[in-house]
Amino acid sequence: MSVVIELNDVWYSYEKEKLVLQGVSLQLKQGEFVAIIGGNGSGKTTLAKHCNGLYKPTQGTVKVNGLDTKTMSVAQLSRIVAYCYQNPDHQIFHSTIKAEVAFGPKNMGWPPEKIEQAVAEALAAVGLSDKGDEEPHFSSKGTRQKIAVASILAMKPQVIVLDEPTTGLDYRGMQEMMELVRHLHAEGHTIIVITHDMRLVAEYAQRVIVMHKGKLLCDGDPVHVFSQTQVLAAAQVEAPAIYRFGKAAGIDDPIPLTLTAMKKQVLGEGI
Amino acid sequence: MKTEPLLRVNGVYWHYEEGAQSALADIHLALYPGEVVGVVGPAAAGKTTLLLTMSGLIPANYGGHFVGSVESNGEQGIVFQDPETQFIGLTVEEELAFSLENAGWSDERIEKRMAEVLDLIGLNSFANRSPLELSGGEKQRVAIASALSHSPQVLILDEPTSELDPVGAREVFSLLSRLKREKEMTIVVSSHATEELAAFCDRMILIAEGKIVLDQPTRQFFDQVDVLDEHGILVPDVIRLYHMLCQQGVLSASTAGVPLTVEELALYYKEARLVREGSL
Amino acid sequence: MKNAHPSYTLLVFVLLGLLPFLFQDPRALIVLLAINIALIAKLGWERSMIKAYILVGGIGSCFAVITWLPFTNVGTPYWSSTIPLIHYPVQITDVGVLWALGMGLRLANVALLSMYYVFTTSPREIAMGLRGIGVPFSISYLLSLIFRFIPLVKNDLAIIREAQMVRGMSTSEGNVPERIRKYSYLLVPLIFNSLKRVQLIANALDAKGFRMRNSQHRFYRSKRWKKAEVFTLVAGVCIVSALFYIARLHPDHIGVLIPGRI
Amino acid sequence: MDSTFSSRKATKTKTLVINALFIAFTLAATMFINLRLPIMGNGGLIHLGNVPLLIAAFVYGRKTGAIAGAFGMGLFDLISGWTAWAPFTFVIVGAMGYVAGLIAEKVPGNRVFVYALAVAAALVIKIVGYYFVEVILYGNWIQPFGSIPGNVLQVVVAAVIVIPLVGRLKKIVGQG
Ligand SMILES: Nc1ncnc2c1ncn2[C@@H]1O[C@H](COP(=O)(O)OP(=O)(O)OP(=O)(O)O)[C@@H](O)[C@H]1O
Ligand SMILES: Nc1ncnc2c1ncn2[C@@H]1O[C@H](COP(=O)(O)OP(=O)(O)OP(=O)(O)O)[C@@H](O)[C@H]1O
Ligand SMILES: [Mg+2]
Ligand SMILES: [Mg+2]
Repeated sequence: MSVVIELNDVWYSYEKEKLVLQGVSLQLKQGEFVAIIGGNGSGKTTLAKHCNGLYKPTQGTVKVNGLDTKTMSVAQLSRIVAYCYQNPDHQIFHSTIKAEVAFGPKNMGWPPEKIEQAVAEALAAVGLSDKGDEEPHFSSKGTRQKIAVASILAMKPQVIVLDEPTTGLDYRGMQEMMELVRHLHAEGHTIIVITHDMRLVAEYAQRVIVMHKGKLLCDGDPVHVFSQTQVLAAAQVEAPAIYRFGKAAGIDDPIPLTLTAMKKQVLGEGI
Repeated sequence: MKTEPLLRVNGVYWHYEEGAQSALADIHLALYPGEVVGVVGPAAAGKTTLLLTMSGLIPANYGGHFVGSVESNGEQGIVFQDPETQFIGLTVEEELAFSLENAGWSDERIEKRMAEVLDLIGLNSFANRSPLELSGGEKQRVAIASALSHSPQVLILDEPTSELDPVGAREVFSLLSRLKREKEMTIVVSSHATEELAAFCDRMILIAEGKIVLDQPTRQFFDQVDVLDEHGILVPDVIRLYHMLCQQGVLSASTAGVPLTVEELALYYKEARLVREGSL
Repeated sequence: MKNAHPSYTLLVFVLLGLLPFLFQDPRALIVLLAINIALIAKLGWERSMIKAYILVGGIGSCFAVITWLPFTNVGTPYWSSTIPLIHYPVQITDVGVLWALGMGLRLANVALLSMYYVFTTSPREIAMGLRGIGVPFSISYLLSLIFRFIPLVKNDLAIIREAQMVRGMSTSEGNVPERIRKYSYLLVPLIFNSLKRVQLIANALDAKGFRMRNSQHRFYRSKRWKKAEVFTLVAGVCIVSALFYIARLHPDHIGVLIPGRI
Repeated sequence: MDSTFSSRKATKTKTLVINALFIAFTLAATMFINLRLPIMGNGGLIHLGNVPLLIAAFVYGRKTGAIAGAFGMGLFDLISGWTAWAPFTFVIVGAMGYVAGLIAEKVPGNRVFVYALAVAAALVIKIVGYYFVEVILYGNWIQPFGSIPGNVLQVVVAAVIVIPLVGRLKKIVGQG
């Protein structure tokens, strides 16, 4: 698998004294499904914004497909790495959902037929094909979140970064959103999700990155990461309930992280 | 506990001026001193609307059509989802003093009350910091303290942890637990995080399309997996696992009801294993 | 000034702000500017203020100099001409040069004082200060709310701008009409987000007992007037009045170039 | 106590907060979003402060429009050193907001036309108002003409941005 994004000793600060990223090195490969977790203010959003050139490191390099982000504009990079904001209301401004989704492709200077097709595909992917002419501001939060995803999908990016895509959604909305993300992953997109919901991490991610105070504390598959009790405690996160149950009930390693895996394990144990 | 209710909602209907249909319909409920009540429901079910009604902000602050009545024997403090926006003061101290200033308290009384409240939330050293510089969990704790500063009888919280990291959320819930334990505070909290509510609340309310569907003690409430599923409510994994294990005969249904925390389920599980091993 | 009565601080800055309007002569105004800079340096600069001051105050002053330069018809002309069509004389005279410089310095002075006051006084202190001189609570509170909103608006704008950049829009490119159109893209999300906030803030205020006309409201730790402050203010008013008399009403004007002009 | 009643739309507190918000918008747009053009008058400043002012007037009506204009731009003048203008700005721009809001509220007919009319009225107030103020401040009759192009441009730019959006903003506001 080829490396899509490579961070090499990245440092960053908004203001002089306060270092928000402190020497982060990291490689993200084509087709991965990565979750970034960590406490409030640990630098997750800042890290993610380095991947599409919105922020350029004060020290170190970020390479996307082998090219240094310092040499490219955000507009160029956003064709490769798309970033979906935490709050969809920060980006929606057109009067119809279709126009909103077409905004990105239009900026790319694509011909009209290509734009139309991209918009249709993106709307189909998020399940809003029949709502193209509605006013986006009047739809529910879940739908607005999907519009935001569609509007970056239409630019056909290789990598999709989603910053807390399920915050404020109810359980159904959250499941729909995550199934959409899983579907995008299956279609070949590289996915980076920032989230505080460990159930989702356990359920969907292949790789977990733990951030703490601007440093990368731990990087590995979910089973490995969630077994690092001390690291998690330091990073202000905690393992999903199923894992904690397994630990408390004395279930053998590796302790499963999801309901289905736990069920299998317990029944397999055949008490 | 069954004394006079602190708050009673009698047959409330509420229709927002701009709303397509009633946001609340035929709501009856009574809140007794010391109760901790969780409110869950799918998106747009009317959770926020219900809490605003209990706090008196509906109908006072909104346009719309209101039927019924809310009787209250005391004051309410309310905390909203996004802590940043609800801060009025520029320092923690200003924030806590705001409601007391509006009530015209003297400096000595304000000072005394502020010290108490800061002590309660465990942020003594933060009095002169800007609330915007704190971590997510600390911000929300300040917001809670600010709602508590005029000593309300009922504390109402609307999704207080939805933007926090797991530890921040835990901080908030452990503060709420302290309030419940030490101050016997009456608390109403809405959330999508049912796992946290299950561990914390005495009583749960399920609201859907503006109507109360379930209003029961927590254990009974979470036993109704079918109803919760039907309304798209996340049944905590612990409870799902418990039901699965019971079905498979790994556990036998407990007389105490469904387990509400990881620890409870682990205990059941270990007991069942002991029984098994003993009988072998 | 930290422990002063907020109304005292407010009034001191009002008095200081009146001084530049007493003089027209750049020589008097530059002395005043030097005094003000020294005073503010003693009170302590803020880094962010210096930048804003140079931008707003500096550019304002330069334009003041340029706009005023050709329109003074008093004094000995160095250069003169007429505006075609209307045949209105424009000229650069010795008095005109001084006048234009004076107006630029006047702006520089006032901008310095007012910006310093706003940057170093918290909205709460401004509200307390206004309350102390009899401004109704609702208006003084309105002012402190405004300053509460500005950082929120700035922050929202920054995020919205970024959110559009990541969809391939660049705000710096394009001609003026295009850039104007891009501003309208910022507006919709900005207003949508802010309005959501409005209801929340109104709820938070009301839930904490805020009322527009609240006679029992009193600021916590509000200060009492000190004798020295009252004395300084009275003295200040006397000095400003005396200077006004000397500079403006007395026949031997000090620092006045053209009598009868502000 | 059983009651049935319909409550008013905006409470006093909410109105206060909306006013504060639009003053903040106006102030921020005047201070932070400006194109500086080499045109005489008003320091050649083409700021976008009229945008929130017009939005306030069209969407929330004359009162909010007047308050946003008077306080927002008045405060800007106060802070930025054009202090001598501040009291006049308070009145002139306040009147602009009020009249624009009044026309938008009261005049029936095609909306775009009405808004354009309202902007035109506001523009007249601005030009005439500032002309006479500057005659006093500058001490001559010609120099104040220098700021007319800037004033016109500011208002026209704001109108170009605002008028197409008013309908949508009104709907969004109704929802919130
Ligand atoms: N625009 C900014 N200006 C100054 N400081 C900032 C800015 N954005 C973020 N920071 C600071 O940088 C640090 C990291 O912020 P970041 O948003 O990356 O955290 P995060 O991990 O995404 O947090 P959260 O979980 O709350 O979203 C924080 O301490 C924050 O206060
Ligand atoms: N200010 C308002 N004006 C008009 N309708 C409103 C308003 N606020 C809420 N509603 C409507 O009332 C209903 C109940 O909304 P409410 O916000 O109480 O739901 P909720 O359960 O809190 O949802 P969420 O999980 O999204 O927070 C929804 O249909 C919503 O669209
Ligand atoms: Mg973040
Ligand atoms: Mg809600």
